Amino acid sequence: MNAAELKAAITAAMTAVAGHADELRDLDAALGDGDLGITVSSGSKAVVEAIGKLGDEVTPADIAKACAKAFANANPSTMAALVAGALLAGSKTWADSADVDQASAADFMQAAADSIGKRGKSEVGDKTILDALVPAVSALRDAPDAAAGLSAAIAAAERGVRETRELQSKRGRASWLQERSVGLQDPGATAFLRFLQSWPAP
Amino acid sequence: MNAAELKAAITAAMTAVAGHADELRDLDAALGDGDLGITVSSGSKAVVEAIGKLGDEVTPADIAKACAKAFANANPSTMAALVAGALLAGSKTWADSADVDQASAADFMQAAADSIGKRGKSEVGDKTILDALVPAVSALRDAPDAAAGLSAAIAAAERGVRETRELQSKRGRASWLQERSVGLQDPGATAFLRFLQSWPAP
Amino acid sequence: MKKIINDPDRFVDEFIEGILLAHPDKLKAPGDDNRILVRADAPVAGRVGIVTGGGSGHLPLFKGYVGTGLCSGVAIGNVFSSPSSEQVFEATKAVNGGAGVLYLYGNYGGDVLNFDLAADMAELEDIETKTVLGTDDVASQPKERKSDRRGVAGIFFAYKCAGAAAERGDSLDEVAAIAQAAVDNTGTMGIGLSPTILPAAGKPTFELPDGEMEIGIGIHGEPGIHRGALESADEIADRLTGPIFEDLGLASGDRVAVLVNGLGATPLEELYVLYRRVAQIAADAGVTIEKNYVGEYATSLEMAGASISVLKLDDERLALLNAPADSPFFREV
Amino acid sequence: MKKIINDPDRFVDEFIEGILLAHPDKLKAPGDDNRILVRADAPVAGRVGIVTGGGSGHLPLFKGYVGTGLCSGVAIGNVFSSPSSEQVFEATKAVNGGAGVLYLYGNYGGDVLNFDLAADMAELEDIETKTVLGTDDVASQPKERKSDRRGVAGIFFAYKCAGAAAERGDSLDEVAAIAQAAVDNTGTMGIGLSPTILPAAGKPTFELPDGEMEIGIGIHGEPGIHRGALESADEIADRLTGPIFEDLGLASGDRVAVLVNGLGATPLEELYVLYRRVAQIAADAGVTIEKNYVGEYATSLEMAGASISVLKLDDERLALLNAPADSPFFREV
Ligand SMILES: Nc1ncnc2c1ncn2[C@@H]1O[C@H](COP(=O)(O)OP(=O)(O)O)[C@@H](O)[C@H]1O
Ligand SMILES: Nc1ncnc2c1ncn2[C@@H]1O[C@H](COP(=O)(O)OP(=O)(O)O)[C@@H](O)[C@H]1O
Ligand SMILES: [Mg+2]
Ligand SMILES: [Mg+2]
Ligand SMILES: [Mg+2]
Ligand SMILES: [Mg+2]
Repeated sequence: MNAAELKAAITAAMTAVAGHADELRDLDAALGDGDLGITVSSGSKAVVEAIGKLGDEVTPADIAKACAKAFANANPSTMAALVAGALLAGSKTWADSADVDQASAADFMQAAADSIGKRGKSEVGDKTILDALVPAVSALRDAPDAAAGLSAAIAAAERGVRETRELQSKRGRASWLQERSVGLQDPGATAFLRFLQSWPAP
Repeated sequence: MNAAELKAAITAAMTAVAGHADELRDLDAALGDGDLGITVSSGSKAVVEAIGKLGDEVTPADIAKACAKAFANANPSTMAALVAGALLAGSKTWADSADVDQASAADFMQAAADSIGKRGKSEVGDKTILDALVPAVSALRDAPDAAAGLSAAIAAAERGVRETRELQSKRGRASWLQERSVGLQDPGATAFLRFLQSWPAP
Repeated sequence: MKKIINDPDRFVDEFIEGILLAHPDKLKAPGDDNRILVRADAPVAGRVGIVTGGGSGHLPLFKGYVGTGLCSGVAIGNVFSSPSSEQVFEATKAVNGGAGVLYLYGNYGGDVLNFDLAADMAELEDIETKTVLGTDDVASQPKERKSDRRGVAGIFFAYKCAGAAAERGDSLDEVAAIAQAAVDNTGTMGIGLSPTILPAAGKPTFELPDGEMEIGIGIHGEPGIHRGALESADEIADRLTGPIFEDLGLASGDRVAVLVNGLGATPLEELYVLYRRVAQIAADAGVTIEKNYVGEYATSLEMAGASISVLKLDDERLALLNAPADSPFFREV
Repeated sequence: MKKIINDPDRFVDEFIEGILLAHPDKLKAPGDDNRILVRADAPVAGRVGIVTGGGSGHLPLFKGYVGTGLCSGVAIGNVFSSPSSEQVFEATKAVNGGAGVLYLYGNYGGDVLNFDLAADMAELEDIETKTVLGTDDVASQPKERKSDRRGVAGIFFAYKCAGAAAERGDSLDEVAAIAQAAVDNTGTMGIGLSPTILPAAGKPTFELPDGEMEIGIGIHGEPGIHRGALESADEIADRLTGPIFEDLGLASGDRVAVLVNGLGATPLEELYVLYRRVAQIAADAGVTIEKNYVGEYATSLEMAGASISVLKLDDERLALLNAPADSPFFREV
């Protein structure tokens, strides 16, 4: 996938993911403050706009950086800041390369997950986006090809999202609910799943 | 009617008039602030209590003064202050006499009306209690006996209350409604009518 | 009902207790009846006393404006109803420093009758009193009947000016004249977006469907001059400010003080959105806002809404506004 | 919706414009972006700067506490959401007087991440920063996890203490230590009686049926530790104060400052009914209230409710509370 294809894929995925804003708002309202809907819808709009403004000469890493900046400033919530940092960290793994493939996508996601864990002081099991993201990275890497990788990543993220229901939130707003967070599904993990599901099949 | 009979009559009338508190509140809510219900119910309770505490040796004038004080402090609204001043003015016309009859009752009410007009800077036609009270005084005075006097006073007050509907309020809270006060019945005049109707037939 | 109260019938006495517990250095009850509060150093010998009063439910009005450079004492009624004449008289005696006492309060029938009675009692004890009524609500009567208008948030300006004058030692006649001039040069209009619920009654004082506004509303929910669908903040500011500017005859070159007052539930943020527009209107009219006040100065329990008050200034009134004042609820340094 | 606003998306920018129009002598926007406000005399050479920030909708929090003896600057987010790291960084540069900058704000994920990023940017420009988080909400985490608690109205005490320390010339380390000690010795609990409506969303942030209360609610409507039928003011004060006193380990002989804060729609009268009971509780426990604050210090738009904050005092903290401070919204003289 070259830079032009990457732009098209991101544009398609971000446009589609905005359609889940209401679901994400409701999940976040139950566990937090309900602004995840706004983060995703205004963030998606900002990303699509930023990509539209990029010239033809950009690398995939440049695209990821532009997405990071747009997403960070649209609605500077926890998710926005974590995702922006994650995209910047991921973009570093791509350096100047002109193409993205299954392996480099997995590297990107791994760096993204590491960044979130570091900045958020969080790990798998804390009932956050990491519970969907981390298993998705391995699933993508271990798959025979890109198409199978996307399906496997979605399946892994789906499982991760489901499992967040049983967990008690350890990080962010939801952690203030203490025991009462058990039984509710993590909105950030769900957002990541919806994003993966919105990604055009390779 | 001697002092003991007067006490009994006031107690009966004030107890009965409290039953109209809701009607008076609603009328006052439309033209003013709706507190006339409280003035009448808490005032009635205070008057009945004050009368209960009076000894046997009191004159009718003493009774009227005690009522004035109780009514003034129960809920010190416009109506409470006007009525209290009116009762004090009325009580002066009775001096030390031990009995009340049709003529002295009319004198009392005349002095009461004068006091309200003076303190309230108001006159008949301003859409106030005076529109019921003033015609009632003449009706009482001109009647052949006390029983007929009460009926005539009630009829006159009823007419006066009805006529307030067509008037524009010139005094008090209701005057701020300006033209929009036309069509609504004056609560203070109505309160006086309900009081007369509650007075035990002689 | 969304109220943090105990027994509704004890509501007024309990919040007064709270005020006395919180501010013993600034306020005191001079006798047994907590419904009468005076500044801690009252009576101040040789100074005119200023007594205000009225119904409860309007904090910081009225008791909030008892302090140095403000009123000297207050008689406090039940929610939205007058104090008794005896209470006003008690307050009068407690603040009397020998230079006379000004009665300065809003023009409501019950209050007027009870303060007038108190003035009669004071006369019997050789305390000279004068009365100035707050009559700033432009919506309540046409200009020809200014003295019949009701008093609302704009009375704050009269308190501030008269209080400063009394503090510097003006005579009763002078203090009364300054108060009256402040009232004469003040206009207010309010907007209500929701009714209040009286603690004792437990039901709304009037009906106002969600999404509607009442322009010209009084601080007890008295009807105004226009009811209709809720408009934008700028349109509301225009509707409120226009009639005030006209009433005061403001013209280019005039100087004013502006008070944007919240009625209770309306957030401070929204008051600043209103102020933004008022500042634009004043600038367009060539009128200079020398001083502004944005916040809750006269409320109606939890009513949603706001009012705008304008005081036309001259040098003296501006100096009086800038003079020091100190109460638990208002301070100018 | 009962709001006095224009375009919901312009709400924040418009009320900031109003604030700037009303208080040009006290606040300024140092650059083109009005979302960054600093005190009019910033930067003050040789003094530690204090930058705060967070979502809008909490006035006077956060921008109300920018002034002398308080914070030096603020970065303002949309309603209930964080400012961006760039905005925090701009504020940092504008208040940097060469003695370092303290970041003092409430513990919310979005704010933490954005302030942390700003600190990285500041480091690149050789501006030293330190961070202290408001973590006073006792209901949000057990005592062992104090540093994970959310920050609510009690941050006022940290502003006041740290601001006074910065004003007198303390070093960054000293100011940070004072702020941290204030946070460590502050506990808050709130009660909500109604939700808020975000201007942009137009619908309530959470559901709370009329007649119910949420004890331990956060200032964005975060759920607390108990929901049930509305109780009396005294019962509510007991429920809020008990856990705070326990958390701070208050014992007979201790001295405290108390803040009874309104969340927006709750009348000042009701706050004094609460204060009355808090004063009784303190007296019964042998705890002396040296200073009290009753009013709106940290709101949630038009949410009905209140919170109680307690700061355990020592001589230094009391002196810092009493030190002069001056902002458009708060003054100590
Ligand atoms: N410290 C953290 N580390 C990783 N993920 C986190 C952390 N805190 C929150 N999250 C994720 O962010 C989601 C909430 O995002 P968002 O609504 O933007 O938060 P907020 O409204 O509190 O700023 C959570 O569902 C969780 O997945
Ligand atoms: N100046 C006045 N003179 C005579 N009667 C008056 C005057 N003002 C008001 N009233 C009477 O008082 C009634 C209202 O009484 P009340 O509810 O106690 O007034 P408020 O609530 O304004 O104090 C009116 O209906 C009218 O009959
Ligand atoms: Mg959220
Ligand atoms: Mg009435
Ligand atoms: Mg309020
Ligand atoms: Mg408020």
